[in-house]
Amino acid sequence: MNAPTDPKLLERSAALQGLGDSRLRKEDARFIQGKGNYVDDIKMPGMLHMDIVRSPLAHARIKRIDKSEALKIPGVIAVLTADDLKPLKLHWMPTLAGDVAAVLADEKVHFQMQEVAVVIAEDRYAAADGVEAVIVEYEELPVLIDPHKALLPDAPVLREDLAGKTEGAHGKRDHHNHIFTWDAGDKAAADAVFASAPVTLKEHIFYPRVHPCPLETCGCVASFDPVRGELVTYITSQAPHVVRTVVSLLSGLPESKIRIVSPDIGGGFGNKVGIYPGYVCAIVASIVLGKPVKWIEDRIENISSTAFARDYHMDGEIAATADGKILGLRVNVLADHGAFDACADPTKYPAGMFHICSGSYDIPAAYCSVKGVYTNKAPGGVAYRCSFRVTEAVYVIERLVDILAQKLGMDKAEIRAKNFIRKEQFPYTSAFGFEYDSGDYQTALDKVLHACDYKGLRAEQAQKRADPAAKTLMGIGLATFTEVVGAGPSKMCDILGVGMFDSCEIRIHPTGSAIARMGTITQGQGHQTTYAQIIATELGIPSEVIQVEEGDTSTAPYGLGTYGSRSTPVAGAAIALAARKIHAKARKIAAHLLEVGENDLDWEIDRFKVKGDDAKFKTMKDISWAAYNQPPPGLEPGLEAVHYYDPPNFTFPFGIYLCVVDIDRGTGETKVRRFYALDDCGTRINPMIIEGQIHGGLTEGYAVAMGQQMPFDAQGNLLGNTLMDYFLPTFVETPHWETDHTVTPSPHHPIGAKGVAESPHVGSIPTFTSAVVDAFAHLGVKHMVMPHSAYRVWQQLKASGVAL
Amino acid sequence: MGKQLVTLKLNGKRVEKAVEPRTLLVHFLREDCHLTGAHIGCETSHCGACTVDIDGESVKSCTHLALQCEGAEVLTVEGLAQGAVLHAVQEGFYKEHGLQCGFCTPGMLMRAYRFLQENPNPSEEEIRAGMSGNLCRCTGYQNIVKAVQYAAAKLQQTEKVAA
Amino acid sequence: MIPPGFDYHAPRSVADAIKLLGSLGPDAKLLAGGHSLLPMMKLRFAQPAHLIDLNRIDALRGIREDGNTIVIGAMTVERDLIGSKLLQAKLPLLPDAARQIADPQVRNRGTIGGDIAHGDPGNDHPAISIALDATFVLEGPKGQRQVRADGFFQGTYMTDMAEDEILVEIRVPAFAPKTGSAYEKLKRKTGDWATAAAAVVLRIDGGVVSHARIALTNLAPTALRAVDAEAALLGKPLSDATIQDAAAKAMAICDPADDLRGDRDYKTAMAGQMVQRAIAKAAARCQ
Amino acid sequence: MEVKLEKRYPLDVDAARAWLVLRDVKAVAECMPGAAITEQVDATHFKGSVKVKVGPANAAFAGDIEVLGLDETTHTLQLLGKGADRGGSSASMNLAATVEPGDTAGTSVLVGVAEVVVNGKFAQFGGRLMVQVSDMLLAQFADNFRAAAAALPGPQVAVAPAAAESAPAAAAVKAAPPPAKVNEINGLAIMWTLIKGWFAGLFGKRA
Repeated sequence: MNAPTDPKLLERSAALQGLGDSRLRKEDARFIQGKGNYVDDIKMPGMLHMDIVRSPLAHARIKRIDKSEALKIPGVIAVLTADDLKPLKLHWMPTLAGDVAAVLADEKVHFQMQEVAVVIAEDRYAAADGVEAVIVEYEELPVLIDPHKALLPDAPVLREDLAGKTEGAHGKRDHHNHIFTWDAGDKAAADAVFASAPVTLKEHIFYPRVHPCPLETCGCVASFDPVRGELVTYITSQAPHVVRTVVSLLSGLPESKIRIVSPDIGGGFGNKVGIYPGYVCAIVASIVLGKPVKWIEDRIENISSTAFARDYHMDGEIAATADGKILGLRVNVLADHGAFDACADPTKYPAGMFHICSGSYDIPAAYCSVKGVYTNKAPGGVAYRCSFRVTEAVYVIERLVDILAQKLGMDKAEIRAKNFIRKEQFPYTSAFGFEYDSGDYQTALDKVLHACDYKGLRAEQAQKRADPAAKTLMGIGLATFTEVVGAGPSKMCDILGVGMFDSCEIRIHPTGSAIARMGTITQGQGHQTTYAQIIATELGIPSEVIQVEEGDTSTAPYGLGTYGSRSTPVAGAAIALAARKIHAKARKIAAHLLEVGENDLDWEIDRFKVKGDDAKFKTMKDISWAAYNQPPPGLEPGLEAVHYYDPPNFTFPFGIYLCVVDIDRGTGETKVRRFYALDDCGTRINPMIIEGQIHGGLTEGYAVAMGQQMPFDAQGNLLGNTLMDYFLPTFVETPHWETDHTVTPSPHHPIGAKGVAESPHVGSIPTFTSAVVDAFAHLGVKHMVMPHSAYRVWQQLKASGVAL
Repeated sequence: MGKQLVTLKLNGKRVEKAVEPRTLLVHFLREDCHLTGAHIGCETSHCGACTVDIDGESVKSCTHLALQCEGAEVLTVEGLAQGAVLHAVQEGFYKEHGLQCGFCTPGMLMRAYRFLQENPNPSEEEIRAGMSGNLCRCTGYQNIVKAVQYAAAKLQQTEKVAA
Repeated sequence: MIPPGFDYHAPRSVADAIKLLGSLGPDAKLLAGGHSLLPMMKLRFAQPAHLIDLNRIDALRGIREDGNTIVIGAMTVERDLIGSKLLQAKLPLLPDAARQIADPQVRNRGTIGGDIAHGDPGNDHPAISIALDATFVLEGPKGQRQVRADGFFQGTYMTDMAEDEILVEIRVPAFAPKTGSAYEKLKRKTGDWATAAAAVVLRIDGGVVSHARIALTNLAPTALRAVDAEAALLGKPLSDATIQDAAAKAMAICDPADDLRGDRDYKTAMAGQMVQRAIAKAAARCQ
Repeated sequence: MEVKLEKRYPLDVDAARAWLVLRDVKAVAECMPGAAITEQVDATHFKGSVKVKVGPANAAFAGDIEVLGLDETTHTLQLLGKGADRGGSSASMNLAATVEPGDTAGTSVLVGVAEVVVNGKFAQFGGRLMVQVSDMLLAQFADNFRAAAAALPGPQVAVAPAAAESAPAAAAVKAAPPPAKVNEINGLAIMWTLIKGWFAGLFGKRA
């Protein structure tokens, strides 16, 4: 669409606040006045409260559960255990990854803080007292924490329920703690390259277990109406429609009798994709007791038991020519999935899109293999602010490229430029089979290097390195990453058999305002603002009068939800195409009203006008009224459309990030002096919101790279599950961010948009590591394990002999 | 451990309720007074989502007993706007895109409101230090800093006009 | 996270509080700022049957001068330490250090007395009090007694305060001229306890250190006074060598616990770093 | 969470008397602050409970004690104690305790090597304090142990009369009533000061 230049047209266009407008957010009015409606804000008459008895041990047999003391506490109504759920066959539930997970521990516990019993009481204080009064006796079992020991012949048997099962959801299981082995690429071709390449290197790259930790914890209010046989559940879910399907499958209630509502969500970041035992128990309790039941996790429960992310132990190998052209890539991953395989990936991809690990580079031969194992840790493995396992993939390739540059004595920008998929190669099919839609990496890299005076930085660094009295070490980090988002083409991607399309329904009201309903759900991304902008530009209706509704399965069309940066690539496309259906009908109506043929009309911002006669036109407002008042003969009245969009491909946003750090040689503290993030997400819908998303993603990336970890001791105790220890940076620690962009639209997306919110997280983490390691590069250090806390970095200072 | 009476002024109105002594202020506000603006994020006084104003001081209401508010004046985010007129901090958060999911926002607003009375003309560094008891997972803080700066400028202008 | 039930008492005077403490016995706990006790109760580590809230006792708040001594009420909050003109002029270490404790909201509630009496090795005021040569005034059923900060802290959560006593005042001699001070605290983030911290008070007369107090936070079961480190400075001009020597002597007495902040080696090394930095800063402030 | 502790507590009683206490599991348990044997199952198995109070925090464990070995020649007791609180948080201690003769007559040394494992919320939230608290518990244990040993009648035949005579009169033989046993580890500051005072002089740091 060409931008108009006529001031009058510009004015009309601006009034729409459509694509490209930094429109202020529609949702803010309620949030800034304390009128948000989060799950814990919901109250219902007669509502009861549920709290959960959890295992203090990581692996143990349950010898006895004594409810009697708890039931004596005033206000306690019921205590449920696995034995109570057994007759309903609800003590286990299916996971999204084809495994089963205990709803309440069935005879044994598999991880610390596993759900053992629930207490339902009249208020949350009594419920908490009840939890403390439930007596559980355990018999301790040997604990398996180190995934490297999971497949030893004498490793403890974790999943007794799987005894004798040699076939899992993703193929053969060859050990009692083995979940799956999955691979991609051409092993023979990669092996051949490695056998003959002039340069090869191998590095173990560990991506620690972290937690998405949204500020709002998980919870729900389940309300079953025994008279109508209807279940309404308000829930912290990034995918309410999927929840409805699962609840229907579990409970036997028809989907038509189930209404799942995701109200305002206080951040998700992948943590709110899964279906947790707490939800199931609250629903069961509501059905059993015939009253609404609320369950809200506390922070410790959130970090300890609901979905973690990462925990990938990666062995990466790269083969190259002596002058730095990459010839081949091999990655072997040991994936710690915890006690139940509850990863939220598309069904066919137990390691998600990890095979994007060839990155932004033209690599002729590549192979990766991922082995998932059980350990005595909480289940999860979600995409924490990234598409499925893309963060891990980007991390491994960016680290390997850095290490290769170092080995060859090349500059890390130079080696990247040398290996980029070139602009003219798009669409580009990678050795793993992904078809990259569009990109222009070199232009973006040049822009960043210039903006940051990369040469100057290198000169400054050389000077600092020459000064033995310098109190700090200076490091320069670089990452040039490509993401794969927008799952996905349903020929490849499904969740529980449901294709990963998304949907939109738009209704234009007679007076020209509109409502759009979506299968996604915002958790802070500002859908209510940005979706309207797409419609505004497509249909010439001001954003201000377009209402966007999401999250209520009774009103919204079926959608797979918001995660993996899929809202704009998938739902955003559904909106544009639904709008285009309306546009086509509007054209018919306009032609009828103006008494000309459809082909005699031109579309201009907000109206159809007769070609060559500016005075003869009908605005969308006129057309809307007419749609309900005098539709053309043979055309049904009304003006609305539904579109289910099944994308032909993923989208491939990319970015170039540069970071400068100064490391205190005394304490190991790392100060981020500069962070420059250039993102290319294709067409930009709302630059203000994009920038906000990037700030947030960078900050979460900073948290992961510099401090987040979930340390377990040998007994399986999770140490550090409060916000005292789990690193969420405050105003003071968070660096200042500089943002920039290029625009390379996706050729297959209706408006050319690619999705953005996760890029900064995915891209920044390897950038930080690159910068920290770079500070030590002149001392021969190739790689350092995250998180780069002061303590860890100090150990490196010490090992390298440069600690003060 | 029977209930005890607590009387306070909440957003300008007198409130009197009987509560269990252990009732935390944040639960009292949310459950007993139906003011759900203050949120519960960490429960260990680290995140600040529950911040309210008690007698002119910012307090984390998850680590404060309702009974400790006997005779106090408590202001929550619901009491920040004057009728339909938003307070400058509310306007600043809106104008500068200082929020995303909105969960931390009431606490941020209440802290910013008080902070700007403690320091009407703060530097960026002072804003970052003064707001450091509030966590946000979405924004990366940069726009919140701008929002506070916006509010500071606006408040100073209003003062000038008044003077 | 819900605390267990308890009865709540809000006495208006120290005498009433002591009476309550005596009559309710060991099942009663004193509530000051609450930012240590309430989380412990929410985790159900602590289950007192009674809470005696000291926040209503006006006599326990405030900062005043008594001759050459500064007297700080035990219930004075961190924020008031930071804002006190008197302290800024006479004991600048206190506002300087208080600014590094927790966060603004917590500093509005957290009290100097609570921080001292709790006996957590991670708390900051114990080391600060030691460096300031503070004296604590404890009041019990038998009246008041005064104890020096140095020696008051006896172990994790253990102090010289009896169960029937209340800490009512902290008395600190005002800095003599030419005294400088600093509190250097390494932490992972705002709101965290110190990985290591050092409080230093120095006086330099005629180019020579005439008074030195060095105390350490979170480097042993209690705050530590680094007597040998002080001795390493006394009577000498400050130089890189003497500072290093003092830091080494401070490190020698550290006995920190391993935790997520770091292991013994790191924390001990950081004690050295913090001592060096605090000495340098304090020296620069000796005027 | 696992902590290994190695402790040496000098005792101002002779090794024979100290061993009399150590070989009696019930007596040993009584020395543990807050601990009590509630039932003897058989010769080597007991049931017991421990209440620990550290500052404002409380914990109550109930569990089993098994005597793994009792070596009269080396004066070594080996036992395994395991307990859990109501919620199932658990603690166990594998202890080898030996009485060694002291440097001077009439004295001995109680040597303890223990592996302590704690699970559940105490490990999760109390981790940073665990060594310190264990140290405190064991120091109080040693003090109680010392008192219990001192309360036994003195040796009928002095092992080394000459040495005994040369020892300060009040050292070993004075059968003064033992100080009251500390039943719970708590903020009894004076007791702690005593322990800490002479303890600090003898040992610098934790083993």
